[in-house]
Amino acid sequence: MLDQLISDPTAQFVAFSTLKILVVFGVLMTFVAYAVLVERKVSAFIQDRVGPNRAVPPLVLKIPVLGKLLQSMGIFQPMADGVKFFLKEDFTPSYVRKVYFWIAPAITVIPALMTIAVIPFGSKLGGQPMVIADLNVGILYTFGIVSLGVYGIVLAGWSSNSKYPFLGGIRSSAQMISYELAMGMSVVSLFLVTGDLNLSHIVEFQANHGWLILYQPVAFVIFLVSAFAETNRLPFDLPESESELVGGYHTEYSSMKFALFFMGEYANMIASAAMMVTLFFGGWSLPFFSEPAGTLLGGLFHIGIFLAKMIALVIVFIWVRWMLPRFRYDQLMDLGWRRFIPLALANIVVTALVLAALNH
Amino acid sequence: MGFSIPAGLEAELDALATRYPQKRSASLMFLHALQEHFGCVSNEAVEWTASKLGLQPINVLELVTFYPMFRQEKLGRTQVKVCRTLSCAMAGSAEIRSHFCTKLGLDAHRHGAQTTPDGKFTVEFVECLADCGNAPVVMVNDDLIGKCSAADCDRVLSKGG
Amino acid sequence: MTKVVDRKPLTFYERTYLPTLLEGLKVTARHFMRSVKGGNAALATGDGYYPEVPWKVSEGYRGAPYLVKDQEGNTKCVSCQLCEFVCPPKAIRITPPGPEGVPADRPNAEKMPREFEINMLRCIFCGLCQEVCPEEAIFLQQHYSLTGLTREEMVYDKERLLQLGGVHAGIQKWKHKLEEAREQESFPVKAD
Amino acid sequence: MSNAAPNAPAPTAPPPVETLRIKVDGRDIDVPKTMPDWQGRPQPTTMLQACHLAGHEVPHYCYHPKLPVAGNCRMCLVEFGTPAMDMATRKPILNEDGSVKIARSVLPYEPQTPRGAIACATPISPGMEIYPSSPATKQMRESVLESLLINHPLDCPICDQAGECKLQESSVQHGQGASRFVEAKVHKPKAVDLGPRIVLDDERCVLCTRCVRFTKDIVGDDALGIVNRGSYNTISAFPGKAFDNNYTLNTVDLCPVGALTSKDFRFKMRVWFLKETRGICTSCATGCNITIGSREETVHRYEPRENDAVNGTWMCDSGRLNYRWIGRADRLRDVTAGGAKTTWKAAIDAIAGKLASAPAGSVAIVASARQTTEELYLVKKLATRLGAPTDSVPREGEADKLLVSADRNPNSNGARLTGISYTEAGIQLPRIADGIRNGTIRSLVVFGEDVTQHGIGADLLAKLELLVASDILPNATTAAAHHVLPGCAAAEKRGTFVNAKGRVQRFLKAVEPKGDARPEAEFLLELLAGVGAGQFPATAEGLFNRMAGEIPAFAGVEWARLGDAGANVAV
Repeated sequence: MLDQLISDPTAQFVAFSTLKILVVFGVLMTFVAYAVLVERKVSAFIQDRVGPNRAVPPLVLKIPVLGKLLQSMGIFQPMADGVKFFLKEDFTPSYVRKVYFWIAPAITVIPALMTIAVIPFGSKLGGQPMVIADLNVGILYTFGIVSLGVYGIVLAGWSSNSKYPFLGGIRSSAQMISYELAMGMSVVSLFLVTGDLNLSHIVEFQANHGWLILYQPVAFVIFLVSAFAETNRLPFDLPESESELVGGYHTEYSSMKFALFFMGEYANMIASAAMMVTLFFGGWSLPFFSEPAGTLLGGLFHIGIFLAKMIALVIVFIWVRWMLPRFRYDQLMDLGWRRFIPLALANIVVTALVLAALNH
Repeated sequence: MGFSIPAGLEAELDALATRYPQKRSASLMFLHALQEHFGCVSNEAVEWTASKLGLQPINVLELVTFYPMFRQEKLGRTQVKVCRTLSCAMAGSAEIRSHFCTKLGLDAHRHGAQTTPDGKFTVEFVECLADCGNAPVVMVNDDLIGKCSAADCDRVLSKGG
Repeated sequence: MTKVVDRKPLTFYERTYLPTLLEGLKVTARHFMRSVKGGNAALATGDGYYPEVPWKVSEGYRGAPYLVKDQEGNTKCVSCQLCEFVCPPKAIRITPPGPEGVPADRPNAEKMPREFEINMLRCIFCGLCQEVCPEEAIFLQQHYSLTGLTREEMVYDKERLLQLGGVHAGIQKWKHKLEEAREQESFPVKAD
Repeated sequence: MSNAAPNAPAPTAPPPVETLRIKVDGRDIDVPKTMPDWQGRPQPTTMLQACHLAGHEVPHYCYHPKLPVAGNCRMCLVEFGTPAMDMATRKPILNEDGSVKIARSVLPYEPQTPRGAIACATPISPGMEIYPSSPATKQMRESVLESLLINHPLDCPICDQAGECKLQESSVQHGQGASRFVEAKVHKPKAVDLGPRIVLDDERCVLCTRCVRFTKDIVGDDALGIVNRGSYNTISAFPGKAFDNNYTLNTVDLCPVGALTSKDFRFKMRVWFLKETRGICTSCATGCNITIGSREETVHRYEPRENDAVNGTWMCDSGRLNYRWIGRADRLRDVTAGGAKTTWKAAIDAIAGKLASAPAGSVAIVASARQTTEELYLVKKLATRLGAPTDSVPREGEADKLLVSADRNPNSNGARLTGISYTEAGIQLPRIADGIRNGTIRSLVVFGEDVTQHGIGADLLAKLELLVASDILPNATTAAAHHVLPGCAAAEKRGTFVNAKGRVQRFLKAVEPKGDARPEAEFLLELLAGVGAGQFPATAEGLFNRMAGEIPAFAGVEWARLGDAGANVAV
């Protein structure tokens, strides 16, 4: 019975997929938690501060040297944050539209997590492809899911029934729509080059032909900036903008509902970084290490490469935050519609022409 | 109260009041007469005058406090008035007054007229005595002493009292 | 005089926004690296970090506003209520003495507050109270660590403010007035 | 402001006013040749009045429109000029362009120095030019102010006048930034107990003598004067004589500086915190217009508000100090039924039920002439519905020749006009008492009066089946009442009073009612609805207009047209 089940390809697929989903989800949530820590630490270092260095569970300090080090690195801060979020009063104001108010955080966080499904985060591990869903239309799936994320923010803003969140929601919808176009068009040129929509194939293409950033630097710039805008990161955090909208769409949220928005933002950031690694930086491949792994160690090494690249990009996200002031709303729109969309279109045309010329 | 007006004086004053078209015009004459009789114009005298002339006491008090010739407290038998207007001040009237004060054991820094406890002397600053050419000028009772010196002061003190 | 500074036209490269961007990245990276190497500003200027090592405030630091007494231990405040009026967050609340209230504890000032409360939770440490005070009776002092477990506890009353405020030896206006008046003495001055 | 009652005889066209053409600050203006002086008699218009008409306020201390002109503060000095006259030909000298040459007033023998005139006492003459903002005028003001401030103690922080002090205001507008006076100031008596209600600080005094003139010429109590001379000038009462008449506190308002302050208001609240509400004094039938100064639901003082048709700019001390009870701790705060606290809904429902089922003629209502006209109108509606006899309680005292009326109820005429009391208030009270005694009257509704003081003793009240008392403070009647309904002071509601001369005046709400208390009109509306007497407008405006439409005496009067000064009705 068990043997049969093990040998059955469908059962195997189900088992491995479940395993992959669980592991990826676990890793992603850990990354989200520690991305917050990294954000706080990097911010602190950039601003000549020390950042979180207090939280420590009992007894850990008893460990010589290491305990103190872990504490000063703030390793336990995300745990403390998590506990804090759970223990905070979950306050629902009387004037909100309850159903939408409750559902909005979930709508924000779920698409952010689902994006990860199509990302090939490694080559092969024990014969299994290191991607949850190896879709032929992977990138279309991603864009479809990502564009759902905006509903969470818009709903949150609208259902809060108060002014700041409403403004935040409105801004968010306009911003998301604007930059999704530019983002979508920037990757079109990539697919012209690779001739495939499957992300795993794109990574393989890069493993064989070199990273796509070398082929499409303009597309990368557009994609990078649009990713900032899509994830509501500075300098495009207009939907939140603490200083003018006191938090924007999540002003009225507290406790775990707020935490979901928070997680959504960081999950989005990680997903964007993963997507960029996949599209432009050769995914799990390195220029000298591009064959799909045959051994377990090689497979793990590829996953490591992927994660390292992703973390580097996440740090760039954080780094940029402390460097640029927030865009004004009209500047944001101007950049999106009048610069990036024409640029992306031109990029497609040029790429197409060049490819046509080469194929001749 | 111990305030009583001799019948003769009262009759005299009543007659005086009729000489004025308005009764209140007699106030100054009343006050002069009362001061002459009592040596000063006390609050009782003010009230008496006011009731005689159909005024409020405060109206009469205004007069008494305005004119320097009216006194609210009894003066000493010898009144020393030191001029402090410009010529005399420049000629050293302040020193003259403080000389009197120190000799009589009075406070030279005090403002206004001061009388010795035994009631013999009163020393005060007054405005111009109209003998600027002989500054500093001191008036002792009704006698004017021009170009007053410390010796003159001592002579006044030894004579008076 | 207005001086007009000509703006140089930007080159195409500059207009792409990239050079400033990279410059910014450089600045932040420099600070980041310095912090990583341990050249942290807090460590560079002090002996350690805040709760363990109290922060040394600079001379002109403006912390919590407290009431002060004069060198003779009398309340300086005369309850003029200008600070209450000027306070932007309405943190100050004064109960004036009223007709039958306590007279001032120093001569000639006639008046002092019956109660003087500052809600430290509302206070924004703007210093307007100090600026407006005609009596030099309230000062923003160096105390920056205000904590409490209840809201009520954070409303400091007159006794507490005076005790925390200490002594400010300034000019003693009312005392001098009284002395001046006593010297002239021909008019009795109601005092004490 | 035109407040003539519409039913008064149409005013005949006013005789044409004789005017003079003068120039104020370079602009031509026609001003009346004469204007009323402090007693209302026509007197040649002064430069100060002319400047006022031209929109220039000349600063002043001693001048007050309702007091004789003294001209001693010198603050209103202005530079002026008159048409130059050729002494020989008695003809005006003309400029080259044909206009009349103006000779600026200068010092004799010193024609470079402008000579100002005190605007308050100098009459205008044809062709005169006044320069209220010329550099010379400014300099004169600055100098006068500096002189006034030489001996001023500058103790604004402890001065009650701070915030409404002319000296402060003028110092800001016309003063110099710093004092040049380095000598010791002359010190004068401080905190002098001038009378039972007045404290005098002589150091702050600018010797404008407004208080002296007021008490002498307006009140006729010549109690104040200036003693001593020179810089020792001091306002004073005669030693041993208190400054004590019923109008002393007006001198506090009059005093342009903080010399005279009210003992009642002393150190109580800084004036800039006070919210000012237009009210009417409730202490007698004169209905003096007042400004209620309140802060955070506490009334701090009453001040007279100018209304020449009623009180001029004055009010009596007894009325002014009659406000403390509003904040008294023992105010009725709770609606009670049988001594137990209940809700308004329950109480009104219970009372309305009992009253509606009471046989006609078994209910009597005692209202109060301290209630607003609108409330009395509603009470009358209730009485009509129940067939109840009504009356109000008369309250008599001594009248004086200035303001205080013999009738101590603020709204006796309102009670009369609404039909609560007959020509004479109080004549129904014995009949109501008899009714209770012989058992025909079994329910009594009392508003704002202690009927035990007015012929319906506690023994009679004990016989009643239903006693409803609405009042503000507890008394024997509320103690005996089955239902107590807490009501509001005039300062806590809006409404109108009709004064002794038939002037309808409205007053506004200054503070919130205490506890559960509500304006009587509010629960009367509910009571009326409860007994089936119909619906009435819920606002004071609506009620007043409805009442004015029904009662002939109020014909043509509207809330909105009452304004701040009121309107006359025939009484």
